[in-house]
Amino acid sequence: MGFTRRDLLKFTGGSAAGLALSPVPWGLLHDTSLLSENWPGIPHPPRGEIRKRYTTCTLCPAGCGVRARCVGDQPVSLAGVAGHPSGALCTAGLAGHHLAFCRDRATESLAAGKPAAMERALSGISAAIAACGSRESVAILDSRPGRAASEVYRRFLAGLPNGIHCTSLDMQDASFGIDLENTRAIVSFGAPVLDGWLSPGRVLANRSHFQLIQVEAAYSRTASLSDLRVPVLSGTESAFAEAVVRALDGDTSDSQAAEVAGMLRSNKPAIAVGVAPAAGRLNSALGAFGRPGGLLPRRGFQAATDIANVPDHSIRVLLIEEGSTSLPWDLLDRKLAPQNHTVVALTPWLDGCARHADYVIAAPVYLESLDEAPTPAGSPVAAFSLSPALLATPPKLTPPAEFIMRLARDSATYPDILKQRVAAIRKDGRGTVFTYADAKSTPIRDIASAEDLWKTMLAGALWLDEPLPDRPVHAMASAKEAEAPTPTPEFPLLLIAADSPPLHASPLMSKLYSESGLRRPANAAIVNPKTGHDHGLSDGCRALVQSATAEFKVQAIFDPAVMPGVIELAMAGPPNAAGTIRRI
Amino acid sequence: MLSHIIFLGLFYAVLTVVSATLALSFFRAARDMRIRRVEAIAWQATFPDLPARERVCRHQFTGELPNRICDKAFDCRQCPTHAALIATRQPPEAGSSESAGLDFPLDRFYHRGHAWARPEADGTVTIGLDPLGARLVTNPDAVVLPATGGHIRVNGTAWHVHTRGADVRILSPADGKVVATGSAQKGWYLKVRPDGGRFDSRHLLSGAEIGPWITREMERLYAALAPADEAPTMADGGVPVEDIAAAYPDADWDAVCSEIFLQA
Amino acid sequence: MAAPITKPARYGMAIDLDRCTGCGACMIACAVENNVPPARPEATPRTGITWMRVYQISNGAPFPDSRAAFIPVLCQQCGNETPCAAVCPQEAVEVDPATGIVDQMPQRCLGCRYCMAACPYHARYFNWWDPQWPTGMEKTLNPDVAPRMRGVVEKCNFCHGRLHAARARAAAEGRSELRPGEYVPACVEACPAGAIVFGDLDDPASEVARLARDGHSFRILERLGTEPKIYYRTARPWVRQAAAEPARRQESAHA
Amino acid sequence: MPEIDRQLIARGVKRASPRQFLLWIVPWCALLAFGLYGAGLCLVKGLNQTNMDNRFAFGLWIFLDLTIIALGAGAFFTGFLLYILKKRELKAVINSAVVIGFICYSGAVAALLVDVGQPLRFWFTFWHPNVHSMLTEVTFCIACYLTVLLIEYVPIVLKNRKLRQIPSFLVFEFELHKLMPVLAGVGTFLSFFHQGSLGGLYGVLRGRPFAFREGFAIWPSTFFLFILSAAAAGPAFILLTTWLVSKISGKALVRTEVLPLLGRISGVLLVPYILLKAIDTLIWINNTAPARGFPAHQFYSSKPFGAWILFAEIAVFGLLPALILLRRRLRESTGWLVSAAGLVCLGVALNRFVFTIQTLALPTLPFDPFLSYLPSWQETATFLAVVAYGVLVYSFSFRYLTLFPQEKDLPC
Repeated sequence: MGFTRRDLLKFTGGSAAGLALSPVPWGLLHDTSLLSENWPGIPHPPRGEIRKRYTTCTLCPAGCGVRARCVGDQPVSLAGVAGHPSGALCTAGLAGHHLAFCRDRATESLAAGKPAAMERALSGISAAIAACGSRESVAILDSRPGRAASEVYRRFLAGLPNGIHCTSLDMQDASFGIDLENTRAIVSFGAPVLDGWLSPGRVLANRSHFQLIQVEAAYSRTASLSDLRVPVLSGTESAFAEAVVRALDGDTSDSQAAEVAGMLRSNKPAIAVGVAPAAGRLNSALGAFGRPGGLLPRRGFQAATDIANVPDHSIRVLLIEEGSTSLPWDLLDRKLAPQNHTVVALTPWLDGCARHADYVIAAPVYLESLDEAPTPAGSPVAAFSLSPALLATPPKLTPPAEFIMRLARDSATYPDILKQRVAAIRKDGRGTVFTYADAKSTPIRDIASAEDLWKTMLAGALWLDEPLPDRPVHAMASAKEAEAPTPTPEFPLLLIAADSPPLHASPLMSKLYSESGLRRPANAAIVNPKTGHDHGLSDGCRALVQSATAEFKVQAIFDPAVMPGVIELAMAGPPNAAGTIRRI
Repeated sequence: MLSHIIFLGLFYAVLTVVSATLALSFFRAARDMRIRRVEAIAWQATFPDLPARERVCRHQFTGELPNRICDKAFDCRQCPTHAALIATRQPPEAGSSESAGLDFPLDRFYHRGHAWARPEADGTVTIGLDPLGARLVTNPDAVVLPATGGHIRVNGTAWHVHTRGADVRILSPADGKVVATGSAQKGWYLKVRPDGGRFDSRHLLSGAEIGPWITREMERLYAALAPADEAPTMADGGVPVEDIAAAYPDADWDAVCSEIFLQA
Repeated sequence: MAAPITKPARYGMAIDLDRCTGCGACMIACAVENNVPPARPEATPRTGITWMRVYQISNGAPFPDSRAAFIPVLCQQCGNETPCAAVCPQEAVEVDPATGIVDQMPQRCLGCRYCMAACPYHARYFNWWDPQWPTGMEKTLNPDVAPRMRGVVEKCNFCHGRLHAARARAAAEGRSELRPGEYVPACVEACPAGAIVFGDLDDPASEVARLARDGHSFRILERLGTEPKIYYRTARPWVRQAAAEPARRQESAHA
Repeated sequence: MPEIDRQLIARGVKRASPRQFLLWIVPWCALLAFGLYGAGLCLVKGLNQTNMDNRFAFGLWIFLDLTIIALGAGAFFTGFLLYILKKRELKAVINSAVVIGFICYSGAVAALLVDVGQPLRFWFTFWHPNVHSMLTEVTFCIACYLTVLLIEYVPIVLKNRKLRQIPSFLVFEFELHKLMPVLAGVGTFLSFFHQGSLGGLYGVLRGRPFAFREGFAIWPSTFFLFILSAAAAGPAFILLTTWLVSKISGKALVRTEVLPLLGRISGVLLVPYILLKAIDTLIWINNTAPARGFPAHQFYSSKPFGAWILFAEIAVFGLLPALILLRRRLRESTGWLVSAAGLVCLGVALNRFVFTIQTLALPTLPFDPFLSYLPSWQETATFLAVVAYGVLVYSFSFRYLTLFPQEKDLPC
């Protein structure tokens, strides 16, 4: 009696039925659901003790106070500090703790693109400085004059026969405090008043008090929210400012100027901000200097040479600090000595100017090292706070100031410098200290010692100077105005900048730039539909933008709000030039 | 809550009905297998699938009825129509019916599947293949007869013949117990002792019916033998040759046998 | 963990459109709080995950009179026959009677996306990709919120993690109800303009209830009758006109 | 091999030579393989392979599912007429109808499994059902009905010439067939509900005024409209396929009166459908939509979804075929009959398209644009896989099983 096919069938059928009735199927179902919940690649957030820690944001001049929610030592979210004068955080600040994980980071120092020991870099750069000729100069491009670090740079450069401490910032805003709380009208010459200007929190908190007149060609977010939009091409702001001044004296020939003047008369006091010459001219006409609701003098202002005023082809050794590395390279290249110049980038990032640097000195990013936040832009009084590190500083990274001190053979460390700064504040004994944790203000005299002040500051605190007694101040002699580009038959349009994605920001910025369409997508050229049709474009088509010096491949986007005859380019540093666009 | 009860209630009701249906048919099938109704059911299931031309009522041959399809699966024993018509008939007289050159003795009854049954004096019934059937399966590869003592029933399989790749099952004309087995040479294949002692022949053809029936069978045979397009031709001017298969080498023999022996 | 919070609430928001500058801080704060991954390079404005999403609208006037307004849209926490909850085939959407919060349970979700079709506010988002963070960035994830797997739907739940934390705190202090402001979602906390006010709509004393009653307030698509709990306010007639009710459109289709 | 093939083919019917059959099968197999590759990509890499998005949560696949399920309704409705209302003439097509029904439903379920984001969780719906969701109703009914169709398919398979020689198979088939009316009844009940629920699926979307409809009890009007339209389209589709198969195989498969009968059934059901559809549309335009703040003209203001769609749905694909199918003389002529049936099927497809795609394309947020969507090649491939699967299953069934019992009695 062999094993027939029938037996086989019986056997399989039986076992199938048996299995179906056993717990096995349920087990399998359960496991599949578990698997679907812990798909490979779903990260498991770290657990640990939840702590609050405080620091100060150094991503922009606003110097906002930061409350960090940490798991163990790892910050998992950042928020503003209640009661801090600069209020809440901006988008970049909210995700500042992601910066450490961005691409393009410099993890160690490079010489000519190759990893190089710090010593080698030091000796190489010292040699370059030593070899500097009499007509040539050594320059440090300071991204933010007025810091203890800036003081370090000054001292170092002062020790050299031909050092220049320069910056690319327009010092107008940095030189005065702005009495935002009492002003009733702001004439902004292209300043992004509602889009990251000064301390966003502070500006927005006062938004309901002032009329906003935006003098700007681009349809920026500020312009789109302004009370009066005056489209004026860059380079002609001063002319318009003059017109407004005349209109204030009763000349009504220019209707736009007249309208502005009208608003200014009915909303006093008023100030002008933005492009320096124009704003300066208007401010003096408005008598905005040194009066409530205007521009206030404050201590601790420290000027630096505008890089634009440095003679061309004169810099032999250029040290570029983080933040300035995003400047258009051709602007800096012009200043460099024709032969054997040396460019040093003191930066955490390998892009921007670092690509042209002979030496890259890898620096830590925000939250990776102890840093400082000097007087916030527009703050009516001088101020100072520390930005304690919330993350361990990775090896092989050197803060720019630290590096310059090494270069200067200074035995002290950067923290020592900061400590001296704090000690100096305590010594002057002016002003109050606002502590983040409890949002209390204490007169500085009540703080026993410089050591205590240092500790308080490390725990998160802001020192605020006393206001200066009112006294007349004057507009500083400021930078020349940019050349107004002139359209030609070949290049009939004007290329101007639209807001563009930040070079280095949290990957979550994709929410703004690619996932929600809230911001102009990168490499977009926004034009008025009329302009578009005149140049044979259609909404959303690919196009080529050309200027005398450059070409960009872009996506054309129509927006009836954009000024006819201009192209708004959403990309890092487009030329302010005449150009044209055509479909490809 | 209530909606849950209603919804799930309906759902499970449906499931129950469906599974019950399945279970029931399984159960019934098992039972049928057990009580040996397989043969009957096989024929029951096969009959409706036969082409209409094979299912015509016997009374259509004799012209007693206009075209009528049998609805009793060729078991005239339960057919009221048949009972009514048969009443008027006289019993078959001896002799034979010469039709289409084939000799059909009238001392026996013929099944639509070309088996014949002849009641014997000793009360047994002899079963064999009629001349047409015989000519289709001359010199078969194999003949599989039921063992003596085996049981066969009307319209069930009587025996199997394998010839030229065709597996032919011959339908039984009688219910009964096999008492002896014969062979082609003997001219008969089975002797059976009918159930209940007496042999019921109401479902079988006899006498005057045979002539028209055979004529019709011949038509079907030639239709099956000859490809559809060309007209059916007779090998020897009317009388079928002894071995039809040999005469039509390119005929699909499986199809021919199925046609004549009523296989689905 | 269920803290013994006895007092039920009906949480809602009042968003001041005249204060919103479209900076997007709410979107970033939301993503940080709820472990929403950054977009894949292939992602588009229609495949990205933005529980809190700020739309830009225009008054339609041409240059130079055109002006913009920004409308933050999140799950509107519909309180009446919540469309998404009604259609989910497997109870992955749950309306908590104690808070009025419409909650999505990703680990229960099949990914049929019927709820997305049902939502009039397009406030539900599908995980088209496996969630992915740049190497090392998983360290910055919020431990109170589990990241979602590919193929499920997710949406704003008023920062449920924060509610639990607040309740736990209250329970630890033996309180049976939360103090006003003890529990606010991340977007509310983050808005630099203070445009978003959050609280219990059933508490007449709360600011959100007061704002919801004021004449400048409206709700989007109110006439659908789904009783959303997000109120919007504006003094600008054109903004209200463009945001409250569907108006005649003449835009062309674009993929 | 050809020997086995010959023994499998039912007696008394002519089938294409094995070689011809192979030539017919191969391209479809190729298509199936390609489609399975596309579907595989979607399963392995996730639904980012499709062009669906957060706004177009449903796409080609859901449209496909709704359409083929509507066309597959022929199985239940023919079964209902044959076994419950004893319309014997339909015996001629019931087997084919069952096979088509099985193909449509199994195809739809397969597509759905690719469509959901977490196929591993398909059983969740049965585990924690939300009985208030139309989708739950659909899931349950379709699952059950697919089982029923499978059971109805079994006897047809067991009747295969070779299998029937196994006595137990034959007996089981015989017993099962006797209980067919029960299954037909259950099938009718199930189909009735899920065809309706598929309509309800959209009718209940209170957030989508384009789709939302008032109704009776828990069922919106679309519930009943979908049942009617499916019942009308089912017979039409069977008519169409039968005609197509006999054209391709070059054989008469059913007696001449059968197709017109199917046509008449379709026509008779189409008339009330169109009537109700028109009334429903009027109510919707004048009350339902405006009451929810959406003037109906808006729904048709964005290209390409103009008011022409309404006209096409009701007049061209509804009234017209209905009139043709109700005129005996036109019914008798194959040309009219088949084109009318074609119109009916197209009409049902268009209706499902409008409810699936237009509903999602139209914005609800006042400040949101109209959107469009084109399926990706992976989606299209998956779609084609289902088609190829259907053709293959049907081809094999037609070759080896008896789908049209009358065929053997008809002249080749």
